[in-house]
Amino acid sequence: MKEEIIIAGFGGQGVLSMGKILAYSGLMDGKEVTWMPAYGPEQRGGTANVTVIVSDEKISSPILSTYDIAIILNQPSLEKFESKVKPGGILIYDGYGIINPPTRKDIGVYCIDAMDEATEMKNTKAFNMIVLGGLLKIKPMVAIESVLKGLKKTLPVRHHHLIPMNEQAIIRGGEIIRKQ
Amino acid sequence: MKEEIIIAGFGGQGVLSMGKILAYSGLMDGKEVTWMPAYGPEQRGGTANVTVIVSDEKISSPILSTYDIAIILNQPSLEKFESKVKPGGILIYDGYGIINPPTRKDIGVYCIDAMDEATEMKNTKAFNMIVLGGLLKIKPMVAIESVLKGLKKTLPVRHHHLIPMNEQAIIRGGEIIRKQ
Amino acid sequence: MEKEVLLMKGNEAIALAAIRYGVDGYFGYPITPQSEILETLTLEKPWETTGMVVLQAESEVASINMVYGGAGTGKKVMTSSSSPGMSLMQEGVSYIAGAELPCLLVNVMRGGPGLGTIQPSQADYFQSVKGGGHGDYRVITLAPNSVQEMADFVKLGFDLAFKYRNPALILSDGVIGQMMEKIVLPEQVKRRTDEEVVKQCPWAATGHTKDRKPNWITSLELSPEEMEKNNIRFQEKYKEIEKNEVLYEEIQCEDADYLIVAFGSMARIGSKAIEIAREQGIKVGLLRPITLWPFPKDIISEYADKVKGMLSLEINAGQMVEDVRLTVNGRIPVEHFGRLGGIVPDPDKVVEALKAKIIQ
Amino acid sequence: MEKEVLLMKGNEAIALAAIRYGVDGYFGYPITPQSEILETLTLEKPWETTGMVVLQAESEVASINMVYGGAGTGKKVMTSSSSPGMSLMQEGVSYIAGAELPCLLVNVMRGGPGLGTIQPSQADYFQSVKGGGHGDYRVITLAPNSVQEMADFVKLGFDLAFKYRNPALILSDGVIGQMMEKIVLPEQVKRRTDEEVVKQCPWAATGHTKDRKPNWITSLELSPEEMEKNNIRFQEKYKEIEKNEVLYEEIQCEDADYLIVAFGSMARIGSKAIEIAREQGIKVGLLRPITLWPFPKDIISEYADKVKGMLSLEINAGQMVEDVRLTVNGRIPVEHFGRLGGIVPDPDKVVEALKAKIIQ
Amino acid sequence: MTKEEIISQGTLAYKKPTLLNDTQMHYCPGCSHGVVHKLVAEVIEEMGMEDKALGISPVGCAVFIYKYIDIDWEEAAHGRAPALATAMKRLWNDRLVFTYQGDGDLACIGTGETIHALNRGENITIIFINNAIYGMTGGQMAPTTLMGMKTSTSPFGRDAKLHGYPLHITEIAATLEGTAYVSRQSVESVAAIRKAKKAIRKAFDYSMAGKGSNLVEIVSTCNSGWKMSPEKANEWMKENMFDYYPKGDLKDIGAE
Amino acid sequence: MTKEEIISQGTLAYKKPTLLNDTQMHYCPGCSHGVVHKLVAEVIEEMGMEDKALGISPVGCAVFIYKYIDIDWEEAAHGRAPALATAMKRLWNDRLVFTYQGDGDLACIGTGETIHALNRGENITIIFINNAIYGMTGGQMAPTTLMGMKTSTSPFGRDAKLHGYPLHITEIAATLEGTAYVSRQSVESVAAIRKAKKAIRKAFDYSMAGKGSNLVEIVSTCNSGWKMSPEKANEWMKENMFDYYPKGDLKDIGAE
Amino acid sequence: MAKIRGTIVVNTERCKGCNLCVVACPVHIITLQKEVNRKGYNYAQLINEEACIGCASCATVCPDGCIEVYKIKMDK
Amino acid sequence: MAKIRGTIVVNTERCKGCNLCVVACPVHIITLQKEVNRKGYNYAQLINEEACIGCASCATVCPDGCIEVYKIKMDK
Ligand SMILES: Cc1ncc(C[n+]2csc(CCOP(=O)(O)OP(=O)(O)O)c2C)c(N)n1
Ligand SMILES: Cc1ncc(C[n+]2csc(CCOP(=O)(O)OP(=O)(O)O)c2C)c(N)n1
Ligand code: SF4
Ligand code: SF4
Ligand code: SF4
Ligand code: SF4
Ligand code: SF4
Ligand code: SF4
Ligand SMILES: [Mg+2]
Ligand SMILES: [Mg+2]
Repeated sequence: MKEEIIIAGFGGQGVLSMGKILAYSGLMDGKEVTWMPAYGPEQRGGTANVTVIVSDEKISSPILSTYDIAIILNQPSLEKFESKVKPGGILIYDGYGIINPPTRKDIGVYCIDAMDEATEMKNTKAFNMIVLGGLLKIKPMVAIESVLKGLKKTLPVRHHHLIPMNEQAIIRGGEIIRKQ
Repeated sequence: MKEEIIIAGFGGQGVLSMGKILAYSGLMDGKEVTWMPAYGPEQRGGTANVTVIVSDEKISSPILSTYDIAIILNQPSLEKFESKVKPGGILIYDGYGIINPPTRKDIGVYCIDAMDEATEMKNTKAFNMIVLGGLLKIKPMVAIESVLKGLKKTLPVRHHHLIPMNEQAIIRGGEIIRKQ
Repeated sequence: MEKEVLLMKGNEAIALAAIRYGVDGYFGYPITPQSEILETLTLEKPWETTGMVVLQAESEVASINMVYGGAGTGKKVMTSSSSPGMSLMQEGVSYIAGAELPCLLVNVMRGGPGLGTIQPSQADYFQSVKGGGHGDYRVITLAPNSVQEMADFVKLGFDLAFKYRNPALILSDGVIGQMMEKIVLPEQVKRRTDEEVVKQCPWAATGHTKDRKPNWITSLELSPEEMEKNNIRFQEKYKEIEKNEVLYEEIQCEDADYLIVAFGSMARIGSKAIEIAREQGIKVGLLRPITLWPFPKDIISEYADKVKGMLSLEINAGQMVEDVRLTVNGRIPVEHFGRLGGIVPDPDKVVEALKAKIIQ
Repeated sequence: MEKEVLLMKGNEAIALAAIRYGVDGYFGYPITPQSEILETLTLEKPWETTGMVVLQAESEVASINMVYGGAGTGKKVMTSSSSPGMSLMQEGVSYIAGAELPCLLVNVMRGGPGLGTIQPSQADYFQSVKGGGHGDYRVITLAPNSVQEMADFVKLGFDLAFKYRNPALILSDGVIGQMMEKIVLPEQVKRRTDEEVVKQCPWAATGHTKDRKPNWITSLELSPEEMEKNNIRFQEKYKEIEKNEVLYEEIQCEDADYLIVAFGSMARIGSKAIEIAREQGIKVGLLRPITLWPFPKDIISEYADKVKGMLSLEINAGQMVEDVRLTVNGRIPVEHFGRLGGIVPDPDKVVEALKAKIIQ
Repeated sequence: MTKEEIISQGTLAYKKPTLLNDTQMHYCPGCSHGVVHKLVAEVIEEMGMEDKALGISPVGCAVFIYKYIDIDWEEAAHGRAPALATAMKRLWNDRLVFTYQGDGDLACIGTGETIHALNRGENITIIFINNAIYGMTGGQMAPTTLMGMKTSTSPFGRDAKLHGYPLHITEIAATLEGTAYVSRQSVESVAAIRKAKKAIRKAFDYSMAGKGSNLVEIVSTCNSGWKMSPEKANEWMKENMFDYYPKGDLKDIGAE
Repeated sequence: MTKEEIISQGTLAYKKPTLLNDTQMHYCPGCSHGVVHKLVAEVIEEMGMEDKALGISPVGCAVFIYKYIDIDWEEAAHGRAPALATAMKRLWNDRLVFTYQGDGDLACIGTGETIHALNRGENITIIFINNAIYGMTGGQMAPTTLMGMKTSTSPFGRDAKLHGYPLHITEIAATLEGTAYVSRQSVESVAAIRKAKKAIRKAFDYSMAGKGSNLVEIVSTCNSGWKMSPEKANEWMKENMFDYYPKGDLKDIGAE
Repeated sequence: MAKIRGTIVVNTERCKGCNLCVVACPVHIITLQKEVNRKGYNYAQLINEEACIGCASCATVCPDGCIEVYKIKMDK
Repeated sequence: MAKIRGTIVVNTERCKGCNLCVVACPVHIITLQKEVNRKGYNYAQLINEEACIGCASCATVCPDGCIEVYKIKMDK
């Protein structure tokens, strides 16, 4: 198993930490993982993206030019990365802020209204987890327990009470993701 | 013809300019010349020395480890350079300030009391020229006219009236130099 | 916490490893892509735990001279920067080498020349191994290719630096510095007491006690005869290091017809490339120099008699390839492949280059 | 005054030649053994005659950045320093190369590393030709071996710098800088007017007129794709220079069995050494690279097929010898001989080394 | 009256200076840099110096200012803009030469170049954006960071014992014999912006008149680095920065 | 009473400090450096800090001070002594860490390091030999060179238009929050020497007491660079330097 | 007396939704839109056309120069 | 009353003949020798043994620390 994933969106959307949770989940699952952000000032107020690889084997390059899975959270990122999904790969996007949806036919395109859902749940912090839940529904590359275990490891103890809420969000994400 | 000369003494004794006059004289005589000072802070208040080469042919290295002629104006320089005169070479020293005179037998050793003579001539600036005169007496490597021509070139016009005095000093130097 | 597998950036790993190794002082100035080293250190507050000094200097010139000052007292001190900042340090590095002091430098390279780009690069190879500063000196240069090695080479670097009283450099790049991957941190070691430092470093400026001559930390020697002696001593030391401290990794080299030589992040691309090539039936191995200086000449020279050609894979316009060529000395073809300006080549493209430049 | 033969130091020759060549600005900081360059300029007061700007900067870092600023406006600007000062300039040099600006640098080398000694040395060869700063860049490097060439290479350096919009460096040493010998100064040329500069340098920052886009002098490019394009452009330029601008001198090479390769002051020692060797019946020639970068590869390669061995003669621990070896690529033995720390070797000793290392 | 009528029949009361081109600036929303860019562009336009202005951009968030203001520019090495400016002005006496620098650039790594260019009385202007932090590299401590202020390299607040004291480089500049005009301004309100513009104009005028070197500090916000909304950042600046960095003219040889 | 009797029966009224060893100093006859060396050695002896003192020598004529005063030393890169001192003091809190620097070293190439170390309040002392010239390299202009003064790089006299103004770095130091004691002294007479010694003592005491950073400027002569006899140099200094560089304590937080 | 009417034109694609114009407007007639522009920012818009006095405060403080202000003197 | 008698010992090989002690002596009893030492300097010497009051001015100003001063109180 080896999944090469790009997550891209605005700086404020928690793109990097979503990637981090995914990577940590992989770690908990005993997998090899790499997490490689696009870094630097051009990210300022603009787009942010991170490449996460989860694999059973040692990972060579953490930087990729094409991906198995793209998680796209804004229009500029869609424009940048749609073409870089490998044929047969997967693209998941949040409808909020996407004016022109993806058009490729040779990949699996999924839509998840995580932003709306998070607003509805009155918990914008759940946004991340909803998207992640959607991803894991379609590609169960790590067990949900591993995600929660990872959260436990990374969250400070005083935030551990938030874990059940995160679990809910993951499950909700799995429910609302839909093929375009 | 090629003469490799070291001139060494205290900083204030005009060692560098003596070398310069000699080099300029060579130039006037149509010779190849190089002038290479030992430079830097260790010269400060201490000893100064300059290597002058006058030659009919192109000169390779301006830095030497042995010399045909050494002109020595103080005790530390004598200690440093006596051994570096080539066998058969020449060492000229001013008795003033030399406590232990040179001892080598395989070179021609000459003494010139230029300091005393200059004091007597009431012209300490003539010191240089007296020594030079002594040297040219023993090794007439350049014509005295060339020295004067060189002086004319290098001295500002307002100092040209000093040239006859310098000529005198050169001649005097030739007179007082003596084999040790 | 022991032996716990963590996930962190290469930069963070360096910072945490430095604390655990008992480093005495870090002095640095922010620059992308390595600012997390200083940031992690300030967040960890080691001055409250191990007593390590952490200071944001006013510039890279100040940083390296703080390192010079600290190293001269026998303490374990380090700095980190990225390419433009490293250039500013070259005078200081030359002084440190000339004064024969141990210290650790970290360069998380970015694309140049000039302000360039903040993307990964390996274009400071020459600067690192040939001496970007003036004079004949060498810096022990370690090239980690994983977050784990970023942490491990802190100890390795300091150990070599102290063994030879010579600066050591971790030469990394934006890929290794910014990526997160698995790591097991070394255990916390106690920092040496002042008394231990005095004892271990009798050459250091720690305060002149009656039992010895005053110590002078200096690179100055106006007498050329003495200066030559110093230089001869340096050169002999460098030969010792070349003899004793070469490190490299061989990946599938035993049966190889061709060799890729690559260091740091490029060695990871290279290892992917040899997988692809072997799938295509091309028997290629990867030789990864871990020490860039001393360069693994002997092993490369051995392979020069076994393989048909070598490809030096670098994110630059061809630098290490010169050292490979100098080693191979004409026996087999040696070519370079790389991308420039911060672009990391694809493994496929490496295989293509191998075919086009070496195999054809 | 025309064609008058004068006697002066190499450093003075550079200063006077700069004024006569119509240089627009000199910015420098004192350091032995090259302070006479600035001193001669201030004594000559060219600002009252040609209008040349002469400024003692607050440091070498400031000097090189003044040069960067001035060069970006299309003016002919230069600086000079010696080894430690050159190390401090490496970031700036990398910027200038990255921004593709023409300028002239002068390094009158002294012995390192560190504060070292003020005696002559050639130990900054690597720094000069491999890039002491970060990134893949090259500096056109000229090595004068006489006071006359110190003067002549001011023009040569600027001409090449402007032809390729690339920094040029006169790499000299304490011998050539401090010695006096015969020289004929070039004739005074008129400095370009501002209008001429604007016309000749449409790329320069001279004030944005409506007929063109604003000019940006920068080495920055955050997009790796664009940065790679820049780097490829640089590399192509460097290839052009390597093709067109190689300079060297051959002395008694026609019938040579062995070759000494030496530059700058060492080439003078070398020419004496070949005299001595030929007296002893050894047929040896001298190949003097005048451009150290671009390195005279073709001619050395030719001789590699003719002679039995080469000796690279340098006042350092062996630097140019790597470029000779890279060129020869194993065909014949190539060895190094030199002294260190400011000591200039005797011609006799060179002959001995030739016999011991190459001929035996 | 409809909007369209007002537009077609009324007068244009404000428009960004045309010298500030249409390229989207890379700054974070609400960053002070943008306002100062407008002022610089306006002043150059008003002086009619579009074809004579030579700007020097720093290494810092304003590194790309050259993309936004349509004059000729040089992009300096970190901290060295005053050295570039020195040479440029000496070589081109009739040009308007100015630098635009952040606090890290000017008051930290570039301290030497700043002080010496000012003290030599180079006829240049330094526009100094003091946002008390390293914006571009992600919010590290600057020499101007306030006591107790949290940054990514002083995460527990600036502490004199560990980090020393805020540096008042503008006050130092005012003591230097080479300076002609030294002023400290800000751009959080319309009134402040007007004053800041006047200060920049005076500095540029003095540069061109050969009166000496000029420094205009703009006490600024870096909402990203400070981790506040732009609004909050302005408030915080007023409440905290102005005490450390009092506004007004520190030196004006024309006023003497 | 004969000389021998006075020696054998009387008391020793003055002797160079033993910490100043017997190595011949390389300075020109009459150079101020020598006097200050004696004072530094005397103060360290009096404090009993021979085994705790860490000195940092500059690049400048005093580069070899380590050969003369028998404590441990580091020889810094040109201008960077305060950076070395910063690290050394932070790593060895109970040591007496001081730098000894010339005006070129400290007020020119090292401006940044000087100001930042002082402003961080490093508990160090900087001994600053201001001889208004670059002695070691042969008498070039320094930032502290007086107006009109001739040097090898201002052979027609320092001219504000060409070279800018003398830099008063000690005055700047006094304005920095990190400094504890800032004083300007000289060593041309017995009285001046006594005062200078007291200032050095106070600075060293404050360093050890952790009060902050300390700077003692010694207005000095460089008779070689000035091309005067040592005597004349002292006279010239009194007549010309003291106006530019007035003597006395500029800051003393103990006195506040 | 003459009354001044004004209006503003916001370059909504250039706007970064920083809210500074909103705060600066003396008559509180600017808000940020719920919708985002292509860069993802909630851009500024005038919500009360009638009340604008054309004072240009909004435009003056806008860091990105996104606002043009027009005004006209109306004789009441 | 007690009279103070003093004397000085000059390290003549260390002396650089700078003349500063000569100038500093309040009773003008030091001069430079005509002879030079091994370094070529005309070194300082006391010319009036009787007059020295042991004030140590000479020694204090000597940059090279060449002078030792001894003194003794003599009851007249
Ligand atoms: C020599 C060097 N050191 C460090 C850096 C990294 N760097 C880029 S911008 C910056 C600081 C910018 O801060 P400031 O000058 O305050 O500008 P701001 O971004 O706050 O406007 C630093 C340290 C660099 N590019 N070059
Ligand atoms: C980086 C560098 N630049 C320049 C020099 C040359 N240099 C040596 S000493 C010196 C100036 C010394 O002047 P100052 O600090 O005033 O000391 P002084 O000799 O007057 O006591 C200079 C420029 C150097 N060694 N290193
Ligand atoms: S980081 Fe700060 S200074 Fe930089 S653009 Fe953002 S708000 Fe402005
Ligand atoms: S050059 Fe000046 S400072 Fe240096 S030793 Fe001589 S007198 Fe002293
Ligand atoms: S012009 Fe004035 S009144 Fe109109 S919207 Fe802008 S700030 Fe408000
Ligand atoms: S001030 Fe400008 S950028 Fe900010 S919200 Fe208003 S129009 Fe948009
Ligand atoms: S001790 Fe006083 S009186 Fe005696 S020689 Fe010295 S200065 Fe003169
Ligand atoms: S002061 Fe010292 S060095 Fe000078 S003459 Fe007197 S004894 Fe000699
Ligand atoms: Mg800032
Ligand atoms: Mg000085």
